[in-house]
Amino acid sequence: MTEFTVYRRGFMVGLAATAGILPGVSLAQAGDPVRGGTLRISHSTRIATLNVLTLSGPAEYPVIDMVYSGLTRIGPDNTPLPDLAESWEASEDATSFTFNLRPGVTFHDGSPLTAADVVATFEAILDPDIPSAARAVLTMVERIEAVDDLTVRFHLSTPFADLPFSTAHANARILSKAVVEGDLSQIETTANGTGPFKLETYDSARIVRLVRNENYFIEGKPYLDAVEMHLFPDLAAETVNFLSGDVDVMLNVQQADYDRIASAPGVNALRVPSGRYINVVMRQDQPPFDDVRVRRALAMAVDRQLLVDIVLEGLGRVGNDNILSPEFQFYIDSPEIPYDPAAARALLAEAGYPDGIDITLVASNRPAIRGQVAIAIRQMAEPAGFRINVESMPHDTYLANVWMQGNFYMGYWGMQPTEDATFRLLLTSDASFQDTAWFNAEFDALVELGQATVDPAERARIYAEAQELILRDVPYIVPFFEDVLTASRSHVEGWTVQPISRVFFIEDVWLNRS
Amino acid sequence: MSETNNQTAAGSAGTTPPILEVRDYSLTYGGPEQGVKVLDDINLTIRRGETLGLVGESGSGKSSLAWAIMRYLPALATESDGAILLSGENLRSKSQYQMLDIRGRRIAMVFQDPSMSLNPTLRLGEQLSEVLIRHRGLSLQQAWKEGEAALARTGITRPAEMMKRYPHEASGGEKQRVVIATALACSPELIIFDEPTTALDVITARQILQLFETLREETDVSALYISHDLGLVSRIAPRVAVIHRGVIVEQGQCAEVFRDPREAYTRRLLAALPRPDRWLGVDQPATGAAPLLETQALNVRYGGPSLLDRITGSAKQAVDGAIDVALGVRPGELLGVVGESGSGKSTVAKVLSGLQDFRGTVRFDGRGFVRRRDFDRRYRRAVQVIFQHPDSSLNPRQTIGQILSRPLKLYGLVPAAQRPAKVAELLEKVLLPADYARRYPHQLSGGEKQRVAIARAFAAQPRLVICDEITSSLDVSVQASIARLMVGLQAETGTACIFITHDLNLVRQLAHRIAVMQHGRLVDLFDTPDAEAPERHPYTRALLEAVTPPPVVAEAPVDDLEGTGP
Amino acid sequence: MTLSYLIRRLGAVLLVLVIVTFAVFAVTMILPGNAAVMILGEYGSPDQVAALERQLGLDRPWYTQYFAWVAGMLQGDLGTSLRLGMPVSKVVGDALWNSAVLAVTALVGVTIIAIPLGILAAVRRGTASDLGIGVLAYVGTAMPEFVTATVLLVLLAGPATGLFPAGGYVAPWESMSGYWAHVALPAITLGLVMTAHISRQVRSEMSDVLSSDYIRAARLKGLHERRVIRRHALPNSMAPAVAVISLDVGYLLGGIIVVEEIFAWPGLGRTLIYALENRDLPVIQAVTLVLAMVYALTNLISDIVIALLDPRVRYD
Amino acid sequence: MTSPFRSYPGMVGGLLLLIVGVAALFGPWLAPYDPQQFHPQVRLQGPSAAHWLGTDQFGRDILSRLLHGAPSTVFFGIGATLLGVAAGTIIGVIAGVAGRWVDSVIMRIIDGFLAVPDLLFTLLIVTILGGGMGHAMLAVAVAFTPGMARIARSAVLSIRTREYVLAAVARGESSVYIVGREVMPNAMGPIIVEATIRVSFAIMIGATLGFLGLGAQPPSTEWGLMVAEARQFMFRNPWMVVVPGIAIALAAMGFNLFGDALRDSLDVRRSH
Repeated sequence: MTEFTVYRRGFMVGLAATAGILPGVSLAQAGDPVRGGTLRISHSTRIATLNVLTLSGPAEYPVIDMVYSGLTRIGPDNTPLPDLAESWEASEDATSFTFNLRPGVTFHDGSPLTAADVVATFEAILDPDIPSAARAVLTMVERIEAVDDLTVRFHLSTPFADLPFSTAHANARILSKAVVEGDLSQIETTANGTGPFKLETYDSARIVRLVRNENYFIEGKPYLDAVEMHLFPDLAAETVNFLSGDVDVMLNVQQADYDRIASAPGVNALRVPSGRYINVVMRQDQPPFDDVRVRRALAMAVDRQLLVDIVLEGLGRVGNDNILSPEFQFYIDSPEIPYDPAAARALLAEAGYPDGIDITLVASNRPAIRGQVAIAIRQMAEPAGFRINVESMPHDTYLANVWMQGNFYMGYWGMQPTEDATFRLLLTSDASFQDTAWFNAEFDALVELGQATVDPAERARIYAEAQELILRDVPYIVPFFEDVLTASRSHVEGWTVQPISRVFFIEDVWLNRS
Repeated sequence: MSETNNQTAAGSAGTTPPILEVRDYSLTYGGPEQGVKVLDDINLTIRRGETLGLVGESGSGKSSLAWAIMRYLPALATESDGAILLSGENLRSKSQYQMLDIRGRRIAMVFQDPSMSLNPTLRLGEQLSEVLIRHRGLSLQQAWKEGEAALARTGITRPAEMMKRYPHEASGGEKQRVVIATALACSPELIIFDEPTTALDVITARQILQLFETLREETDVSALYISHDLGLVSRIAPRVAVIHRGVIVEQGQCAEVFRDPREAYTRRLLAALPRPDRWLGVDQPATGAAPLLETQALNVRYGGPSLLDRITGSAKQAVDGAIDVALGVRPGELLGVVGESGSGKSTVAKVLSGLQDFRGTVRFDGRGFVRRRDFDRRYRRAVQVIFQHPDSSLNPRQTIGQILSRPLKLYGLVPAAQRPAKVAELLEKVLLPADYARRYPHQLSGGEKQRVAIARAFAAQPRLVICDEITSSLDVSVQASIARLMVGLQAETGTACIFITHDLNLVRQLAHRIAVMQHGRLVDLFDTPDAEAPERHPYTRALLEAVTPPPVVAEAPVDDLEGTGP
Repeated sequence: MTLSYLIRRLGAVLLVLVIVTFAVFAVTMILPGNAAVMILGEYGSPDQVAALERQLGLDRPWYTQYFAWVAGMLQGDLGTSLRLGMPVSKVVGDALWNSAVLAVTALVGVTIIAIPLGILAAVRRGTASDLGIGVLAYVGTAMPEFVTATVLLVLLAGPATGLFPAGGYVAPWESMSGYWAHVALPAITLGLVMTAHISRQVRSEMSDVLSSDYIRAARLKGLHERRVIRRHALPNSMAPAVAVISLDVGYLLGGIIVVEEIFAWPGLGRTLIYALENRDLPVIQAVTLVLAMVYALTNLISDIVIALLDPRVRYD
Repeated sequence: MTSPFRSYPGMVGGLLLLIVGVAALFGPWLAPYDPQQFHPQVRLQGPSAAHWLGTDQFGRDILSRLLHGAPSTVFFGIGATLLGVAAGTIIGVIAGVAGRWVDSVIMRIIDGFLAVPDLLFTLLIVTILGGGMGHAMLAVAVAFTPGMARIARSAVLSIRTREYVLAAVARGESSVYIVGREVMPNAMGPIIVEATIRVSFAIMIGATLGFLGLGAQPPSTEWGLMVAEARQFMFRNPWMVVVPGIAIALAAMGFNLFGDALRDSLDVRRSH
């Protein structure tokens, strides 16, 4: 019956190393944590792999977050916290970072964690022959050095103030050197980490079961004896199952079900504002979107509040085409873009399309929200002269045929930890997923500069300027930011999710059976 | 057996009632108003030890009467007043539950086709002994022993072995013996035989009849013997009832009925009976003429073991359809080919009509053919075939007119404009109204369809017509008219004919020469008048003995009234 | 049934499998996109995709892949799942086992229910029970599984009633009560269509048998109706019923695809859909092969059973 | 042959087909609203005077969507079946008429394809082709082809031994005439019956593909897709699931019933 909404923004992020116990993030903690019990979590996407280097599934993240630890970890206030690294220092110019490892940490197989393991892991991540998702945020790392058994130093080719964020990347967890040097394919199905839970059963078609790591490096944690991840591919069935009390936590709640779940007895629904967004991709190297007026016209033809109301069921915030959400430290408030089809039509005419535009908007069918937004945009933009033909397709077909190739389609991205990561993901000319052909040298230079700048005030100015460029050129339409929704039975204490949905702090969760 | 002869009102004088008496019985299918009356005011009586023959054509109601006696009628049957008395007890007042004790014990039934009336998945022994268990309360072992004894009485040589067989492992005759043994097992008062030999081969049928006669004498059972064959009934039943469209038109002692049939229908039935002594055919053609068609060392083999069968030693035998058959037909001649089913007579027909691969030579009109594909359109036009089943030999989606014009068009005989006239002419030739050209086959009766098939064959102006059992699926009275029609056309056109049949009596009326086939071989070939000569092949003699010589009757007027039936 | 027949039938099954493997390989080769793209999804940059392609061997020319696959097949090695990183034999083996649990449960349930229903309808032909069963059969065959499954979920698994869990899988050897609870809804969903179909077929076969001459003959022997039905009619309608059931196994193998997806049943169907979505070629091939093999073997077994039930049937 | 409408199944089936047919032919003109029109104020409503069958998550009128979806749903079934029947019949007739090794080869291959369950086959094909209504239709047609070929072949074989066909062969007719005029007109009965029944399967498979996200795609109003999209909202507005679900079942049932009645009326043995 209880609904929590967690809003956080603008926390100081820096190099300050806060040693010690992680802050408890539970909000309704009743009494002292009790040990024991099994937490059952339901999820709707498969845990297809345990390959920590490449995985990206929504349900795969909690598993590796339980099994593995990183050097750093993104905290609830969107700052890097100590994990395996007790503390770290950066050089003045931010080209060298030294991490001090926690002593006495062991892997699940009993072998001790040393600097060599850290070095081996990051070398694997940087090896172009080994697929790894974290490489994109670590490209500036030139060399990693084991100073001694418990000290690791990163040498960077360019200054990079956000390195502790990069080392907190969900796919940059520390593997043992033996694993890295052995048959790396075994990390697909086995896991030897330093996290609070050990892998017991891995059945990707059904259940993943983890048990308490008795030797976890934080005394007394985790509280739970075991965690089970149950797969429910059908969303309706998953909801029914959660409501009937067969699982304790529903990892992701659909907007359509949120109210019903939140009002069910014995349930805590949790809603966390996040920087997760839908973006309408408009390729700018071909008509009609080569003209910024067309992009602006479309932007004006989207009723953002209505989208939030009917697609997100109100569980989100209007976005105004800035891909940064208010959670980011250097976010600037962008002016509201009102729904004005008449003005949009006029702008379209001015751009040379007095009779409007016929165009096909492609949307993958997964998640369903892409298609829903596309259909809604089709309806909203019609009076403005955009005759949009929505073409939905299976996700695999979309990945194979449209993504990174099409000129007008629906993107969907999770929140990135930093401004830099966000920009480099999509918008810089050399971005990992440059799918708009928006090549802006000025913007690229600002991002480079921002990366190398340590002073927060200066960075704020630089990133503000970069955001202005985005708002001016409208490389994407970002109509809203989606809240992250999850739910737990009320006896579950300490369950929470983060805006970026990559870290879960399940070691803090306990079951209150009293 | 000491009852006095009380002709009319049985049981009225305190004497032992007759075994079966049907009194003023009528039966309607459907509602009482618009329904079809299948039995109308039936009266008949069977006394102890007596056999009554019930003769009628298909649709006459003879089987419905059997069902009525067994009290086994469909839900939509409506019975009028009247009574069915079994030894004086009115069966109509019995409940279905009471009837269970009567059926199989006091009235038993023997059906037409033993391969249909025996359960294919049960051993013959079980089907026999279950009656004994049911009605005589025997244990399984007792019933089985009793069953073996019953089988032995029906002339089965190894009854114990037969008991263990499934129906498909027994021959038709053996199966019918099992059915008869089952019927007799509980010593019933009455047995109803519903055409028990129709589905059997001539010689087997003969044996079953003999068995029937023997058993009847042994057991003194009463019997109602239903058949379409007057000749056959006359042999085994002293009294006969003739049923036509649900009405018993004539009833009496066989000899009297045959000698002096009172009703036109009976006369017609009698007239339709094929009798070898009455020649129907055309005059003998010149004997010296060269054969029109000739086969030399004709061989046909069906199937055979595959390579894999041979490797694994599976006993899969090839079946010989025809072995070294050498036949000849002279121009204008009618050659009869007889034999039981599987004798190879139809195989020969198929070869000659170009439907079957063969080895050997077929010579026709001076030309030789050694492969099926050699038969060209010229041959095919000259040699036409008429099939057994009129229901399936006409394309149901074409009108009679279309069917008959096809050979005219195919062989380029008649220009398109004159075809309708020619079709009318053909129809007239086979005694059908010209407006039948617009009808579809399903609107015609069986006999009419066969006439159309004949017309189609003659449309091609053939020199030889092959008739493959063309009368055997027709009613008796229709058979005769079809045979006469064939002969008439032959006389008119001078066409030669190969007439394939299992009916020796019929073929002796028509054919100049008769070929007898057995197991794929031609075993005998003779001029028809020599049929009873002593030098005939034993098999020919057996066939001749098996067919019932029809009773001698007065000549009846020949009036073709078939086709006017319901 | 001769040895030659069995050899030929097995040969035919083998031939069928060869054809299916060819077809499947051709099919999977034409599929757009490859596993590397699918695995990395929208976070897969071109260089990562390239690295993964190298790692998975997808950068080799198609004929090399083909021969590698065939060579593996011949040695009984089905390869490694591209997506799951596990041996295909393990992935598909587990799924096959789970599907078998569901399919066998459904099939046994259907057989127990549908055959008596069909017989009842045939025996009581034209009565209210016949009509009722007939209507049920028509409705049952016209309801797609996903509709049935949804209705069942709402009615029986929803919080309102909560009679059954909404999905998931518990093996019978883990917990019998858990197994029954979990298998009930998917098995009912699958079973409904089959019950409808089989009972209709059995009714029609049984009606034919009941109107046959030998049943009439049996009745006219004065046998009690019970014996007529049980001893005379039933054995004769069983062989066609077995044939119908074996045909329906083909349907069942298709039906589990949807049902497993809805009820979170970790079987072949879901494995297949997942493999298709991820272009996991070895798994697609293996699942298709297994399904085809199961179907072919089912038909063979049903033929053998029919031969045992019906003494007339002889194969040679 | 008696009229299939004489029997109760035939009558009910015919009535259902009439309803579905009217919806398929005139649905778009009968619809009270634009099926894509949002009515944000009345989202997820049950039946009301304004919206007889309620509204969906965007406030779109369900009745209008249903009526607009009728043509695509029904014509999907009919189109897929027709394609499959045409291809299957051609193959089956070739096999049945040619006989010998041609028949053996074709039938072995057909057996191979028949060993793959319909839905699986369809899934494989539709995945290659990439989803969508047209591709799904093609896939169902391809999946139907082997089964139809088998039925066409057996129909041809049973007709081929009829005496009127033998008569035509004996007459020396050409193969084309025999197949076209003697065999096919009579073999069409079982093929048409099977095709009618298969339309109902095609509708259901189409809906299932829509449900799996491989068939019709949003914003199509295809019924299977309507159910799939509605499942998310089924507890908030059950009408969204129930209405198209029942529509699919009724359409499938109509073809099924009618096909059965047609079979009975063609088959004398079973018509009593």
